[in-house]
Amino acid sequence: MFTADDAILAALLVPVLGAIGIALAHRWPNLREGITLTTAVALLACVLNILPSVLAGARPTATLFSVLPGLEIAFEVEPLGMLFALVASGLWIVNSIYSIGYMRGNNEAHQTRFFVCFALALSATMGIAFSGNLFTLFLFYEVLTLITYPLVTHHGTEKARQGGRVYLGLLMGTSVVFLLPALVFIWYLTGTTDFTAGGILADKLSPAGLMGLLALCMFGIGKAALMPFHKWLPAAMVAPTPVSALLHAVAVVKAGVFSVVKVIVYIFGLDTLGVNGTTDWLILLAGFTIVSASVVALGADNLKRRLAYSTISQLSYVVMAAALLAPLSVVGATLHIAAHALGKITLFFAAGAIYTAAHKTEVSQLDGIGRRMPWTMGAFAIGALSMIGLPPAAGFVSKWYMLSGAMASEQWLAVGVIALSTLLNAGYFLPIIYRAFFVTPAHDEHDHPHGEAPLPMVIALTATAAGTVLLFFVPDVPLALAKQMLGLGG
Amino acid sequence: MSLAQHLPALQVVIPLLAAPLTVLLRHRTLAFAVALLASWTAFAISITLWLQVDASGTISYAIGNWPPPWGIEYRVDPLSSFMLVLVSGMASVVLPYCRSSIEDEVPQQQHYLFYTMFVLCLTGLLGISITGDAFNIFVFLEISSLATYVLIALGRDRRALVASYQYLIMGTIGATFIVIGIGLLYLMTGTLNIADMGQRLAAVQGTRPVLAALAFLTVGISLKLALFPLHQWLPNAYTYAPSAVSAFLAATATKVAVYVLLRFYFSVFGQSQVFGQLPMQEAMLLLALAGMFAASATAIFQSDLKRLFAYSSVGQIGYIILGLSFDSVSGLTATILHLFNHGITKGAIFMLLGLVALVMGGTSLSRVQGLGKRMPLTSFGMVICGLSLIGVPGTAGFISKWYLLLAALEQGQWWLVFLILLSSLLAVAYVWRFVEAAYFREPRQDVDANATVPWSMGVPTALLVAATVYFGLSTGFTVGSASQAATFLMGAR
Amino acid sequence: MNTTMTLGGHFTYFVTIFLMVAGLFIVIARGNLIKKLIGLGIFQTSVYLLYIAPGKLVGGTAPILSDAFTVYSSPLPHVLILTAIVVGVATLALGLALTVRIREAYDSIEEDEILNMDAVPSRQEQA
Amino acid sequence: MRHDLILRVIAKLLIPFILLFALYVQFHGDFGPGGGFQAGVILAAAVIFYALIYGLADARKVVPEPLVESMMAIGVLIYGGVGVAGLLLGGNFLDYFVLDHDSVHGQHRGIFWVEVGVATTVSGVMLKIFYMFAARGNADDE
Repeated sequence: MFTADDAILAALLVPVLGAIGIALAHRWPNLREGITLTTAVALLACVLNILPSVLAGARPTATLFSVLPGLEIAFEVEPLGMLFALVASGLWIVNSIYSIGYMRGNNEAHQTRFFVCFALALSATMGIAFSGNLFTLFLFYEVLTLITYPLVTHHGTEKARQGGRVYLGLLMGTSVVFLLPALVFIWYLTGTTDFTAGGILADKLSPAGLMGLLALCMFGIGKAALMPFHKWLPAAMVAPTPVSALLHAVAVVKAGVFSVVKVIVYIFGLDTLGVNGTTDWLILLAGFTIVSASVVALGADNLKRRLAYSTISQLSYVVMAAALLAPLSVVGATLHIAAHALGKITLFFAAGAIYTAAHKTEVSQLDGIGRRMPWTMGAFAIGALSMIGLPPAAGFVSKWYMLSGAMASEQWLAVGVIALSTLLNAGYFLPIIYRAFFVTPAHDEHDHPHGEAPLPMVIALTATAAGTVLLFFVPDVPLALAKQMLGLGG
Repeated sequence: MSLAQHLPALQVVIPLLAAPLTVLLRHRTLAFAVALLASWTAFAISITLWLQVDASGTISYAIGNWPPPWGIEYRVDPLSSFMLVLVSGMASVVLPYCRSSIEDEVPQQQHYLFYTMFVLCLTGLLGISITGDAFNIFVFLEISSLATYVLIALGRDRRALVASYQYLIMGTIGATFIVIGIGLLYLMTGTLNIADMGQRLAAVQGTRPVLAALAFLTVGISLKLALFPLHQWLPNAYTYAPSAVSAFLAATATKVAVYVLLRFYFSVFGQSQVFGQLPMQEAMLLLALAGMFAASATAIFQSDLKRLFAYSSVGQIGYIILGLSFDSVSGLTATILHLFNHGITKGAIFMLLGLVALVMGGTSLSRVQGLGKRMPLTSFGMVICGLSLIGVPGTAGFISKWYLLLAALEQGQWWLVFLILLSSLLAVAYVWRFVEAAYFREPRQDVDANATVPWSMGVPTALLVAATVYFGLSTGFTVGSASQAATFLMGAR
Repeated sequence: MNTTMTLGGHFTYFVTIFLMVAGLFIVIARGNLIKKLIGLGIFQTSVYLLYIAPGKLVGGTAPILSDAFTVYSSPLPHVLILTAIVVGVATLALGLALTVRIREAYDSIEEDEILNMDAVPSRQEQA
Repeated sequence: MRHDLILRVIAKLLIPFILLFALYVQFHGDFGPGGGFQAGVILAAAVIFYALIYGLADARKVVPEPLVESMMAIGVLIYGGVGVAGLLLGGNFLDYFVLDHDSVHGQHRGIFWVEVGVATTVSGVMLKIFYMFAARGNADDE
């Protein structure tokens, strides 16, 4: 009998087995890629297997073993983790298809290592998504950092190594220096680190202590790219595009904001935090991150850099929405994890497709490219709409909830930030679309005729763009999960 | 008459008698067999003793049937049984590794003497851990030290001789300081039995000779355990010694010295005297912190991996002493835990470096370029152990760091928490120097392409690397023993 | 008890301390490996004195039970120091053996020269 | 090596007495000052004396190096053997009392063999040290 409990462990194991298979099949690229895809589908199947019981209100659990009393490696699937797992495993399939096209199209070296690490990263992501306590989350969080390190430094050049150093240094540094003491302190206070509905810290700390602990957690989760610990994200741009997609959409930053929401909701508890305005500084900081990252993005000519700063600002939406502590805005935050994942992966896929087909990396080079790559740029446009938060894209839904939450809790500052950043988002995305479709390209000596990117890439980016639109029209499942998380009723 | 009740004596006597046997046999294979048998028997005995102590408490054994405090007493309590397991366990793992490892590192006609010295060193370390007699500690300390000097001098490089000489000078000064300390205590109490000494000391608490003894013992033992800034002998000794010796020493020698410190502090002086009469807490704290930062920072700039990890050892000893300076049960637990966890981690690292030296022809950073390709398993093992040094969850190092943080939190010293973690970032830096060399550079052309790792070296190494992970996930044995020992020590007086 | 008495009573301690400091000074201040070992020997000797001297009681005799004597010297320090002497001899022998090997390898027994000799080739190695 | 007749003759005369004195010190150690340690050193001194007068090569013929090394080992084994014997006869390790029918005799027997072990090892070690240092540097001459 394959229960939901078994499916948790299966979801962790399947990518690992897949990685072993990929490593063994390194001589036969077709077989290797076949294994990657099979594994991705199998993983999604495992995750889907858990979905019905979670929707029905059950909480599948699995405990591996206990490291110390009250400190065990345990898993418990709750709605938020379910959503994250769904997004990650679903996007992995698309990403795999895309990666195959990209890696082959660009004749990248070390493809086996790439796919092995990718699969292992997914296993770590599943661990984060399903973690039943902060310790397990921390464990897999570190594993994810380490596993993605070879991916970031894939090219092995001096620049890649420097990017890798910043990546590893910041992520590892923040998690060890801030998150670990927070973890130890929480355990010291409560004797547990279990994620519990309503939080575990009620009446344990003074408001100042609570604020300090929250700060430790928020800065400790460096993957959420809260300023001033956001530098790793642009630095990691040296990686191949599928890796950027993994970082920005599938796993890493999502793991960051996921952890933020999870810690705020299940460790601190909305009610505990809500009493004294402990999160005001966080709203301010997140708002500042949103606006300033958008401004940087506005000035960036390199497409991937612009997207990276866009990610930083979008992540802070989630952090801010969670910090608002209003149930509606937390629902928005949850939705935004999914919406941003779909939208941003589309954008990165498009950027990679442009690079593969036309070898262009700067925004200023994109004049008229929409005519040569209509599918790619069409998808890009949809992704951009989602980022700005316009219908008919998923970003609209999540932004709607966030705004409602902010208004309901009368946080006018947050409302203002969201409005301002929407303008800024439009300011840095719309010109790209305009250039691509309406500006006639200047004749360039180096330009060479090209059409669309390789087929797998186009399929992938079209699929995610379609997903973005679909999520706008039928946000049922994520919405149901988000509401269930807060006990609002499906 | 069951043999079981003589296990405390046999623990030391079996390796002690194995030593002359290896000399008599004069044949390297036979000598190896005897040494192996002795260390495995010792390991079995130590586990039995641990179980006995765990079940029924402290065991006392009177040598020659002269009852303590007149005769020499062997005393197995929770702490010493834990140390016995660590020391004999490491010897059991390192010895099989030795056989192939010393093949081209030590001249063949000296192989049997290598085993003699190894077993003598083991005897000494086991003796220190088990004896309940203060002067006996000194004797066993010198047995193990003298054997260690010889083992280090067996290194291939001529600098091994200088390293050994320097260690001899420093080590002897340390040992002599220890005898002076013991002598002063003997003058004040008229006994050499540790338990008896502890009781009688209460009458003369705080007098000047006793405080002088405390100071002499602290300095002497600190020399032996390479507490910063008394660590100068260590990097050279570890760097130029044969790989197997580095592995065994790194895992046990300094750790046993820490044991001696704990023994004198808690069983003889008692914590009220150590931490109450002299500002030991502050001194230890400062030195530990200085070691954690200065030595780890020095490690980052080394160009030879053995030296790099030798400096890292000095830094890690800082953590061990830091736990001690908290003067609390959880701090002491952290100390004892880190003793063990760092022992197996560092042992594994030096064994891995031995494999690297064998295949790549050296351990300098420029030599290990492309190790990730040439020896994927070895470099993976290095990464795991490196992570344990950093204290990443899932490895043994994490558990001890966890307790250290917990102890710091108990004291409400937040700044210490951050300092501990900042210093782990230094560990990230030096471990990553290895990672970048191993994974991002192409292998050198002059590396022998046919050299392989013999299984007799590979298996023990793998075992130890696995132990590093195992003790990071299953902590029943380590945390259980450590907290029991810590409680025992704190409650001893 | 007047000052002279105290000084006299503590006579052995002064000798001990003098030997101790002198030995340690030689170990630290001399670069010659043999002289260092001599210093080490003196340093260790001071400890022998530290143990032996208090064991002797004025008017005491060897601890052989007899009706004629009531005051005995303690034999235990002698036994301990016998052990310590053996250890000292072993250390000295090993130290000298090392010195001989060092001289064979470096053709010098001056510490600074030896350290210089190693510093140079290692730099070339790196270059 | 110079053939110094007077030295050679005196050495030949003296060495037996030195050996005899070593044995006296050894066996009288039970009752008076003396014992294995001193005896071992005197024993070794006799051989060293011989080596000084007759040359290292001749001394090595009389007391070959492997024998010296074995003496070091055997001595420790004898000492340890006494301990183990006590253990096997039902006492603790190094328990002398059980070595004979009554405890005083047992003590005699125990200390006798222990002293024999000590003497063997000490003379072995002394000779070994002497041989090793003496052989250094002269390796070319021989």
